[in-house]
Formats: sequence, C-alpha cells, structure tokens
Amino acid sequence: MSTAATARPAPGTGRRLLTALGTATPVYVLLATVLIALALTDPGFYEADRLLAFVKRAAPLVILATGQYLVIVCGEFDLSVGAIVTAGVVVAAQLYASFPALHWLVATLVLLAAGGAAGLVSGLVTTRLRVPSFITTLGMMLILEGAVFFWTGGSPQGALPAAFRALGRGTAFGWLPWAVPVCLAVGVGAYLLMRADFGRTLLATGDSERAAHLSGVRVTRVRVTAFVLSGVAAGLAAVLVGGFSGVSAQAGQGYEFEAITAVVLGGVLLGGGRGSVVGAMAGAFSLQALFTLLNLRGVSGALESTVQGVIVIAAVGLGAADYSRLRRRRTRSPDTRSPEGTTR
Amino acid sequence: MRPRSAPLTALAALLGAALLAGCTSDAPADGPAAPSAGGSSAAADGSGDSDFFDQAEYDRQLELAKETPEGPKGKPWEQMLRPEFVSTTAYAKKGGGDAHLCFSNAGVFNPWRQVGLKNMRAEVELHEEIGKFTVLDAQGKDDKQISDIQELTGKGCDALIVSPNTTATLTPAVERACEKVPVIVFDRGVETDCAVTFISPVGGYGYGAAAADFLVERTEPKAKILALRISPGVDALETRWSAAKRAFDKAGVEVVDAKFTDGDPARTKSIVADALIRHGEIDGVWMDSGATAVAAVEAFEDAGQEVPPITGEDQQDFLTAWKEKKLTAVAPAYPTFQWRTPVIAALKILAGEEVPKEWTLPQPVITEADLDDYLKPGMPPLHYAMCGCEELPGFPEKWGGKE
Amino acid sequence: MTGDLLTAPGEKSAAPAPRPGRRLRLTDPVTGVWLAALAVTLLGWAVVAAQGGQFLTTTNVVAVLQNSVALGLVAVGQSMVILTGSLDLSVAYLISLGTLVAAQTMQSGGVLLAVLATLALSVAVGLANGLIVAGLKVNAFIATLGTAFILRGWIEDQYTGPAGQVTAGFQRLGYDRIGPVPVSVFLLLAVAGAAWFLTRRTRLGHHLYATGGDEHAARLSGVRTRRTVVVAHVLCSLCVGAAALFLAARLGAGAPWAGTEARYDLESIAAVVLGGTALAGGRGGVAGTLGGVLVLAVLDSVFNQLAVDPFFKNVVRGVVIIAAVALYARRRTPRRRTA
Amino acid sequence: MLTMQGVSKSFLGVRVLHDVDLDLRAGEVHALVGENGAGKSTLMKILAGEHVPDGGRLTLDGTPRSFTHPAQAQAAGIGVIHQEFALLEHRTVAENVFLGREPGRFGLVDRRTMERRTAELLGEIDETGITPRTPVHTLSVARRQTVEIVKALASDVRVLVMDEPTAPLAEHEVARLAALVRRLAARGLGILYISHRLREVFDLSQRITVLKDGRRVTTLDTASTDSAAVVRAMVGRDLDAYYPPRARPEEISEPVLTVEGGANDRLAGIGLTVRAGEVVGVAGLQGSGRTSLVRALFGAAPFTAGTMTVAGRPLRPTRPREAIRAGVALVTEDRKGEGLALRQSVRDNALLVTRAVPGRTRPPSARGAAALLERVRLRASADTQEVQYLSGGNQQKVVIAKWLAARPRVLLFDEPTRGVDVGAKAAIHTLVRELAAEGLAVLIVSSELPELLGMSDRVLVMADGRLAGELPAGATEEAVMRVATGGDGSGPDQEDAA
Repeated sequence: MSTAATARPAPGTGRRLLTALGTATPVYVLLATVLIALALTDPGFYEADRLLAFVKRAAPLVILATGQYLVIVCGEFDLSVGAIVTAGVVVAAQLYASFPALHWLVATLVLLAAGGAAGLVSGLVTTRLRVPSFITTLGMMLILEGAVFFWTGGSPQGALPAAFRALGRGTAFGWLPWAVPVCLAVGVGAYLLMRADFGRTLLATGDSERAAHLSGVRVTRVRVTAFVLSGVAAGLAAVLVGGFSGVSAQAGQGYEFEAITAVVLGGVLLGGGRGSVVGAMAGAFSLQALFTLLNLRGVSGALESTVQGVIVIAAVGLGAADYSRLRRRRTRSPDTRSPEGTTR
Repeated sequence: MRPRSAPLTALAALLGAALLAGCTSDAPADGPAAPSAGGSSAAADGSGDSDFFDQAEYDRQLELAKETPEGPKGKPWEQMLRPEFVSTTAYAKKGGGDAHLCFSNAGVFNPWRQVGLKNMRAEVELHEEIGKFTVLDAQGKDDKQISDIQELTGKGCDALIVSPNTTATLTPAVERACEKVPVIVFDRGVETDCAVTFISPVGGYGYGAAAADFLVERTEPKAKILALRISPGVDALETRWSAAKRAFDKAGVEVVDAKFTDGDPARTKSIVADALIRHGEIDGVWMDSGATAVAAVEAFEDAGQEVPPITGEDQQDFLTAWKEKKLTAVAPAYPTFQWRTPVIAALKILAGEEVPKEWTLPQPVITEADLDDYLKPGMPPLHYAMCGCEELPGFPEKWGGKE
Repeated sequence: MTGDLLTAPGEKSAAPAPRPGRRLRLTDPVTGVWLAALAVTLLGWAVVAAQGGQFLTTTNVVAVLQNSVALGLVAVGQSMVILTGSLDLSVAYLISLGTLVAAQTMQSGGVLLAVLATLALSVAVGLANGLIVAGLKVNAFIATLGTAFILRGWIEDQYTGPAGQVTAGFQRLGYDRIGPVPVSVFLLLAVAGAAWFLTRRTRLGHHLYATGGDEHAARLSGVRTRRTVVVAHVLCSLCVGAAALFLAARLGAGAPWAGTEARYDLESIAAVVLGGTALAGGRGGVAGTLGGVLVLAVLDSVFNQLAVDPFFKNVVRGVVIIAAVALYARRRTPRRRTA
Repeated sequence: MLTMQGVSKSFLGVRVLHDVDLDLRAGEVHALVGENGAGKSTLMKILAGEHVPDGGRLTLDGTPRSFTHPAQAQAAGIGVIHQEFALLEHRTVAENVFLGREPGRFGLVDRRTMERRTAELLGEIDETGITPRTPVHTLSVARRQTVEIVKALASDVRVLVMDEPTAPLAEHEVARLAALVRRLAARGLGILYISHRLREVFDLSQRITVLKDGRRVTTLDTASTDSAAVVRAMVGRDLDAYYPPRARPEEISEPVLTVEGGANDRLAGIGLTVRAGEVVGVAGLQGSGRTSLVRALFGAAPFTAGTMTVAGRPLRPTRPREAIRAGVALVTEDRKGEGLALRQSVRDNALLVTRAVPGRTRPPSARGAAALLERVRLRASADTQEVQYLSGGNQQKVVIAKWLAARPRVLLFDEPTRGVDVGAKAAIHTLVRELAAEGLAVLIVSSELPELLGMSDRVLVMADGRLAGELPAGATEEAVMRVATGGDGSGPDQEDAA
C-alpha cells in the first residue's frame, strides 16, 4: 500500500466526499433539492415543531425502508410489508375488541412479534424451499390480507385506545412526537447493525452467497434474520401507523412499493450486495418530502402520482448513470486494473 | 413430441368443436342497447366535474330529499318515494317450493359493503320461504361480475339480485340476464330499464348537497372549505362532489383544496395538516364519504386547532368522535339498510305483488338532534349506523358489536 | 440465487445426456402445470359433486374460459418480458388506459381506428418501458413501477369515470361464443399461439431466451440485448393492449379501474411463475403460462361453486402460488449427488 | 491479415493502451503475453467489439474496420473465446453455437439446419461426445470450451482470439486443445492466443508479442527466443528463483491434519497426513478428485465415511463453518465466484471469516487489518476499495488475508495461482512457504505441474477418486503423469464420464 500512495494523486475533498457518500449520492442531491424547494415554498417548514411533525409523518416509511433495506441488500425482496402493516393495525384493533384493558406495551410487543413471525415464515420459505422471495412475499401478502379479513369478517372490530396510539400520535414532554425518537432509534440501530459483524456478513451474503457460505457465514440464518427484522420493522410501522391515524382496513396499502422505491432511490442495488442503510433512509425521507412538497404546492391530486413516477425514474436513472462514472473514476488509479468480469 | 404443438392442436380441436356446435352469443338478443345519457348516472367522456352534473336529476333528488316516503314507519328499508308500481304477475313463482335467490355482488372491499352484505344475509334468514341463497363475489372486477351474472343465470335462480360494480359496464350482462330471470338491481344502477325494479336511496346529489348546505349554513361567506375525496372516477362519489361544488359556488364559499385521500387515514391527516399550513386556517371540511372523517378531525387536534364544521358519514367512529368531542357536524348517509330491500322486493316479485319500477328509499341525514338515536355503544368503529339491522337475528354479534 | 453450494463447479460430473427421444417429461413444469390444472378440475368436480352440485356444466366451463381471457392475454405478454429477465408492473394501468382509449376512439372514429389507437398506445408505453430499462439501465421493477405511476396520474387527471362507448359489433368479441367456447378464447389462443411461435421458432425468440438466460453471454455472442429487451416490452404491452380491447368489448365502455382492481400486475406475474417460467428469466414459456392462468381460473370457479369467502380465496391463492414455485425449485435441483 | 496500428484506449483519462501495434497472419498462432493489467484484456475486448478504441487503426484484409458492438466484430470474422464462457446453460449446444446468427429466413429459425450444421462442425473437429441437442449445463468445462470454439467456427471466423483457454483445463485436455488449435491454424485461421503459461506459448505459437503497462514491449519469433527472455520482457527483470526453498526436515513437526478411510460419492479410501511446516501437493487429472478432496476436508462436500483429525482432535465437518472453527481454511479455485464478495471492500473481505465465525478469533482492528494486508503484500490504493477492481493476483492475496485473519492451522489451496500474473505468482509462492515455516500445514492442488513440483515437499497423486501414489520432492513431471494416468499409459482418455 505504501507504494501505491505515492503513485496516486491525492483525491480532492469533493472526490473524497463523493466516495464517502458512495452509491447514495443522487439521493442526497434529491433530498437537498426537495428540502430547498420546501423552504422556498413554505418558509415555516424549518420551524422546530413543523420539522418534527414532518419526521413523525415520515417515520413509518423510514422504518419500513430500513427493514426493506436489510432484505434487499442480501439479495431478496419483501413485498409483504404493506400487508403486515394492514394486518398489524387490524390485529391490534381486534385485540382491543377482545381485551379492552390490554396494556399498550403488550399490544405493541404482540405486533412486533407477529411481524417477526410473518418475516420468519417468508424467510424460511425463501431459503429452505428456494422460492424466489418476490413470489414468497407476494404469496405472503395475499395470505395475510386474506387471513386477517377472513378472521374479522372484513373490517376490524375494535377501536385503538389512546394509550396504544400515543407512540404514533402523542408527544413526549409536550413537544417531541414519540415517533421521532422511535425513528431515530431504529435508524441508529440499523446503522450500528450494518457496521457490526452481522451487517457486513449480510452484505457479503447478498453479494456472493457462495463466497459467504465458504467463508463460514450461515447464509440461511443471515437471510432469515433479515426477513424477520423486516417483519419486525413492519410491525413497528403498524404500531406507528395505527397510532397516527387509527383503525383502518387499508392502513398499509401501497407501503411495500413505497418502501422498495425508497430503498432503490437510496442507491441500494436491487439484487443485493451494495448500498447503505443511511441512503435507504434518506430515500424514504426524500419520498416523504416529495409528497409534502406536492401537497404544499397544491399539485392536482391526480397528477401527483405522475410527478412521483417521473422523479423516481429520473433519480434512479441518473443514479445508474452517475454511479458508473464515479466507479470508473475510482477504479483507474494507476495501480489498479480494469474491472475483470464485472460486467455480469 | 414435446408440448410445442399443443396449442395448435388445441386450436384445431376447438375450431372443429365450434363448427359442430354452432354459434351462440351471450350478448342480449337484440344487440346491446346504446345506453342513453341520463337515468341515474351519466358516462363521462372527458375531464372536469361538470360531466357528472345532470340538472334535472339534481333537482329531482333535492325535491325527493324533502318528501316524506310512503310505507311502514320505522322501517325505512320498506319505505319508498314517489313509487310508480309495475305488475309482476308474470314473474310469480308457480307452484310451491322454496325460492332460490341469487346475488351477484360487486365485492366486499369496504366496510360499507361488508355491513350491507351482513344485512342482506340476515334478511334472508328472516324468510323461511327462501330455500337457497347463492352469492357470487366479483372482488371488484367488472369482467368477473359479467361472468358471474352469466353463471348465475344458468343456475336455476328464481330471481337475481345485482349490485353492479360499475354502471356502464354491466349493462349488457344485466340485459342478457333479464331475458331469463327477474332481475333486481340496487345501489348503483345500470343503463337499462329491463330490471323489474331498481332500488336505491335518493342519490349522490342529495348526499353531496346535504353536506354542502350544512357547511354553507355554519360558515361565514368567503369561508375556506377543504374538500376531501376518496378517489377520482367513482361515479357515486363524483355526483356527490358535483352537487356540493354547485352549492358552494352558489353561496360564494371558497373551496381552497380538493384532494384525494385514497381512503387512507394517514394520508388524510397529512393532507389536512399541509392544508392548514398552506391556508392558515380551514373553516369547514367537506367529505364525499366518511371513511377518513375521524382522521381529519384528529389532524386539526394534532395541529392544535379547533375542529371546524365538518361533514362525515354514519360510520360509528365518526359518530362517537362527534359526540365525545362535541363537534359541529352533520352525517349524510348512504344507508346500508338498502341491502335488505332487494330481498324483500324479490319475494314480492315471486309472489306476484307489485313493486315500484324505481324503488327510491329515503336517505336520512344524521344531525345533532338525532345523533343519539343512531349512536349505539358497543358497535365496531367501522360499522354503519344506518343499517336498519337492530331487529335482525344475530344483532349485534354478527355485526361485530357487543350488547 | 440459491445455487447448489456443495458441488465443485470444476467437477460437475456430467449427467448422462438426455436421450434424444421426445417423451413426455413429467418433471417439465409445462407438463406439470397442465396436469395441475387437470387435477384442480377433477378435485373441484369431486368436491362440488360431494356437495350435491355439478361442476362441469356449460355455464361453468364458459365462465372458466371467459375468466381466463383477460388474465391470459396479460400473462402471455408478461411471460415474454419475464423470459427476457425483465418485469412489467405497469400492465394494470395500461389496461385501464387502453380500455378508455379504445372505447372513446370507437365512439368517435370507428372500430378500426380504436384498435389502432389502443395498439399504438401500447407500443408507446412498451417502448417507454423498454427504453427506460435497457437504455437508462433502471431496474425493471422500479422503471415499470414508475411508468405505472405516470399512467395512473394521467388516468386520474383525465378521467372521472367510465368513458366512451363500444359499438355493438365490437361487443360481440366479449359476448359471443361458439358452443361452449367464447370467441374471445380464440383471441387468447391466437395471441398465445403467436407468442409461442415467436418465442420458440424465431430468431427474436431465441434472443429473448438468451438475453434472459445470461445477458452478458448473449451480448458477447452478438445478440443485440438492449434491442431485445425493448422489443420484449413492446410485445408485452401489445398483449396488454389486446387485453384492453377485449375488456373494452366486454365492458362496453372504458373503465379507469379495469386493470387495477383486478390487480393484473401481480396476478399476471403469479400466473407466469405458476406456469413454470423462472422469474430470473431464460427458462419457461408461454405454454406453461396458459396452464398457470387456467389453474387460477379453475380454482376461482371452484371457489365460486363452494361459495368460499372471498378473503379466504386470497389465502388459498397465496398458498398455491408459493407451493407451486417451491415444487419447481425442488425439481430443478439436479440430482448431482448420485453420480 | 489483421493489423492493429497505434491502438490506444483510455478510461476517463487513464490510459490503459498506448499506441499498440500488432499484426496477425493467416495460419499463424500468435501469442499475446503480459502480466495482468498489461492491457491484454482491453486489446482483446477492442478486437471483440466490446470496447471502442480512442485512437489507432484496425484493418482486416486491408479494409479498415471499427466495431461498436460484438455483433459487428463477429460479422467481420473475428471470434473470441472468453475466459468466462459466453454460453447459455439452459439452451442446447446448437442453440448456443448459432446464438446471434441463427440460420433461417424471415426471422424464423431453421432448427433442422442449425442442428445439422452443428453436428457437422462437431464432426470436423472430431468431437463425438457432444450432440447438438445436449443442454450445455450437462457438459464438462472442457466440452463447454469446445462448444465455444465450434461457436466461433460456425460464424466462419478468420481470426480467433483465445483468452487463457487452458486455464480451466486438465493436462490431457490441454493437449487436445493444442492439437485443435494447430488444426485450426492449418486451416488458415489467424489465432491470437493469450496465456500465462509460457510452456504452451512456446509449444504452440510462431510469434510472441509481449505487453507491459499498456505498451507493446516487443514481438519475438518463438523459434529464436526462450522463456527467460519472454519473462524478462514481461516483468522487466529476471525471475530466476521461481520457487522458494523447501522446508528442511527439522522444520516439519507433528501432524496437524490426518485422514483415514475418507470417502464420499467421489472419493474412496483417502488416507493422508499433513504436518506442521509442510507443503503437500496434490496432483491428478481433472476429475480425479483433487478438488473433491479439498472440499471434503473443508466440509463443503463432506466425507460420508472415514475419520479425520485436525490438531489431534477428531473433526467430521459437514459444513465449511465447522471446518473453519477447527482451523481449516480453503482458498478455492473459483476466486470470483467463491472466494470473494466482489462488491465489498478489501477490508470487509479480509475480515469476512472472522466476522462470520466469531469465537475463533476476534475481528482485528482497522490497524490489524492493514497489517494483515501488508503481510500478504497487497497492492491496493485503499482497503476501502471494492475487490472487484483489483487484479487477479491482488484478489488472491485478499483471499489469503481473509484466511490468515482467522489464524488457521491447515491451509488448503485449490489452484492458488490460476489467473495470476507472474509477479504475483512468485509473491504468493513465497507467502505460502512463509506460512508453512510458521507452522501451518499446507495442502496445494494445482494443474500446473511445475508449480506443484516446485512448491511441494511431497506430492500426492490422485486418480479416480483415490490416492494413487506419493512422490517425494523433486519428482519429475513424467513420474507424476505416470501415476496419475494409471502408470501404463492407458491414456488421457480416462476422463470424467462427461
């Protein structure tokens, strides 16, 4: 390495920054742009309480994106998270219909456990039966939605008490929405997890299952764990969504696609092995900020999805283009050689 | 041979079969009637709200809403407005025996339809003369409902009840069915009058206008109104909106935003919160249906603002919030008791009794005054109060409620 | 993704070359799914008969066939993109828009113009999808999800409900039948036959499989892989256009939710994998897809007969899809260890 | 016939080819040699139409050409056999051979013609083990290569570029390939032969062009030069001492790895001992069970019978994880597919094992990781760089570092220097010997007999899944081959049932 250092031109700060941001660069640019646009549209956006309210609103998507990131980065998909959120809210309502005195913490834990259980099943089916996770979780989505409504006869039967809803709706000390520290905790937790041994082996598994296996990684367990964590994250999102907006039979509708979009927007490679969890969370924030911007600018409700579609394609398209250039630039330091067999 | 030639062989075989069997059509014998504009709905051929506005129908509905219905008191599902009776002796079931009723349902994809179907099943239970009750669920697919109707006409039903998924698209299938069995259409109409009776409450204009008039009454002129709609393109909801828009325009009230919520409470809260930021304050909230009314109320609370006059629907959670939070509110209803009526109508038809050609049910509006009559404690949050189901067997457990 | 980890790649002992004979292989997914369709039919017949009903009546057969058409057309198109290693999530919105365009054009400009307009729309959307996937190198999942959003916005902004009017003559496509066979089934068979011929017998078809099997290898062999992906997307959209035309004929008008409420996007993908086509591309085919569609349709019919709760149907469908793909995965595991 | 003049290529400002000239005559085998990164691959990709050169001219039979897509190069008559085969595993041989140029009219594929012509082409090169309808995934590596060659022949190529064609082949297959190459040259094809193996180069070629750092160093007539001269041109210095000195007897101590009666479906009656400080070579033909042996020891394709001990403790690994825990490490033959997570950084790869198998050793700190990489003499610009951008030799060093981090007792190498350039090769050899000297037990499988004989303290020879014999250090290649082939020259036909 010492020989290399002399041959290499010292990278500029800009380049070093780009390298540090890595594949997620486009999402940070997007996030910054949208945040600036928000500031121009609505100068009050950056007042503390407004900003906290924004984070609170974004929290469920950020948490779902974090879970989804874990699954995507090890080379899989989780299409069932939206259904888990819906099922979670309905199950909570159903629980309270039967046990009105249930402590909120118990209900929350039940939801987290149930989400984890759904993830466990998806993970086991994907790894043990070798069903592509796209299909497994698609099936899981049908099963969960069907089962939960079959059970409740179509709509939830109970209401959610204020204590349970506090996490999604209430505030601590009268100013800090509980969802914010929860979101922060998940974010920090996921960041640390990805820096820890588990995170590194997860990435390696997504990159090359064979290499990971032959290096002693328990790939099945790692993958299943990712699914379980994604399920738990969805369970937590269900608590927040249920808390934020109360009982609804379609609480999680569309969340699976939003979460995947957020993760991909965050520069994470579908197929696994590359991308950072911070990028994924930034993707979720960008998406939510975009929704808010469209709301505040009064874009016709109907055209909102068109704008969303265009921006997602453009951002990901630009990301793909940008990224390959960045990669080449980094590659061509004199002592390293042309990528071999990377075109696959 | 690998199955590579299978499709070709199959094609040949089918062609052969076709030649032997001859050609038949499931389209109505006289060809599909060109649906005329008017009736209870109008097909839109472009954008804009005005496509859904039909002045004559609008006027009619507003008048009907004021009239007192005929029929037994306290049983709104048997009441009717301005009935024009038609004879049904041609359909009278000959000989005794149990009746076989069939029902092609658009789906149970929302709580309103779920409550409705429970009402209908309970009504069926009331009548011992109904031997068999077959329900096919189209799960919201027009295409499947067309097939379902075709399937049901071939099943020996004595009468066919249809709750169409879409107005325009089911017309040919219903026309075809009319040729074989007496058909009862309810909720949404179809663009044909071949059905023996069409059952529906007063309609979307009545609903939308009732809500809008309430807001106009409770707010200052130049008030800022936020309109929350579920999703575009649903005819019943579009008529509600067009009537409301008309009322607002007339009164000079400003609709600052008309947004689609997708029926998602989280989205609703975001929209209301953002609207509060954009416009400073909101003086009234109009909703085209009640599913997300509570979320809207909460959004005001979370923003630390007083809840302005708001319209909702007869859903339990909204009525509860109304009472507990002492809201200024009104709840027009699109009553679920209408699901009972088709069964009653079917039995009348099979007995040869006359029924109205258009069986227009009353469409009560819940106001402050009669809120307590409709709010039943112990019912689930997504229950619809105006179900007319209190006396039905299995109430309230079957509806998910508690004594 | 889950290869056999235990075998040394350099020493894959070759299985005896398959005999050149063309016997029916039961392990072939295509055979499997058609057998499954048969099995489901027999099972349905038995269960319905046990309940005192009749399953194989004309009415039911017509319903099964009729219900297969729209999904079948979409799934055939979807098979072609999936074979190429891509995916199309925009089909549902394209169907909706297709029915609207068809019905409206027909009202003002006649059948031929309507058909052309719908197909032109399809080509445009397919081209956009293909170019975004192959040109901008956006992952197909995201790219087509993006176009789906764009189409959705367009529909919601432009249409407020059913629009247009289909001519009486055109409606016959949706309602006429020859004996128990609806004419639309012939449309499906024609499209499927064309797709089958295209994938199996033409250069383009070979390139579809090649691109899906190993894009890099295909490119090195001189296959214009990007062009192939674009063409696959256009073909898929054309099939979807055909489905839209059929639905327009059946519905008599255009409906903005014709495609989305039936979830044609996910259902078509489910049908394709049920038919044994690998989601990763390169393996499978149209014949299997038709089998997959038939299984779903028969299943639906059985549910109808037994008056199964619609929510419970979803549970069963989910289980069936997972189980089927698990079976394929098992079969695909080569029995290497017996050498 | 083919000439390239002043060909240059840069990737965003970094020049990887400088004014390279090359000419290829019809009927000639022209070898292209150079260390990894010398520019061979880029040159080849320009010929194949995968890269567009920035400058220079390419003429074929006097006509200037420029390609922007592989299809154009093919149409011009240039065929390329890539190191990684461009074959579709689930398609038949015929479909692969004619991929991209299927016979037929109006866009239809004439299957019958396609299969007939494939059969003819196979016949022309005397390949009887392959039928046109065989799916490629059932073929052995050597046969797949044959399919690749047939694929090139099918498009009437005039120029055939072969990139390390012998890398995946066993010795007897190499001989077959050589015969085939000569035949093709005799038919008038110009063959550009890229290889690391100088012996083959001297065996086959008429001329040798040496590339270094993107420039052409020289073009030599094979007949009038020797390998020392070529190596000098490649590395710019003499490399006399190819192999480090072997272990002295006193450096070899107690047994670390023992196996008795080891067997599974590919192996039978395996009994061996490797001692601390010792480097043991395993020779044998492709398919003789060499790779199966190391994979069994590593638990990747476990023994189903027999006993095994590591450092005196019994071990019967059924998964790599168990072997790793006991201190067994395997450097696999497929570096990119099995050895590395290519998109991860150098450091993450180096630490993968210690992270995945906690308890054996704790993952080293950042400084510890850096020391580890220095230990294997890795040359990389930063240890946060993704390994896919390293040269083959450096990648292999990362793999070795990964195992050293876990402090193994037994190091198994499968083809340790495959696809590694000459300079890195020597570094790896030295490293292996150092590790042995530190008390590790080392087992090396290699198809390169000179390497095996040069490195090993003794050589085990495998045939048919059994240990057929043991030879001392300094045995000759002929002696090894005699044991490997059954001693009586029953011949290299004794290959796998492929």
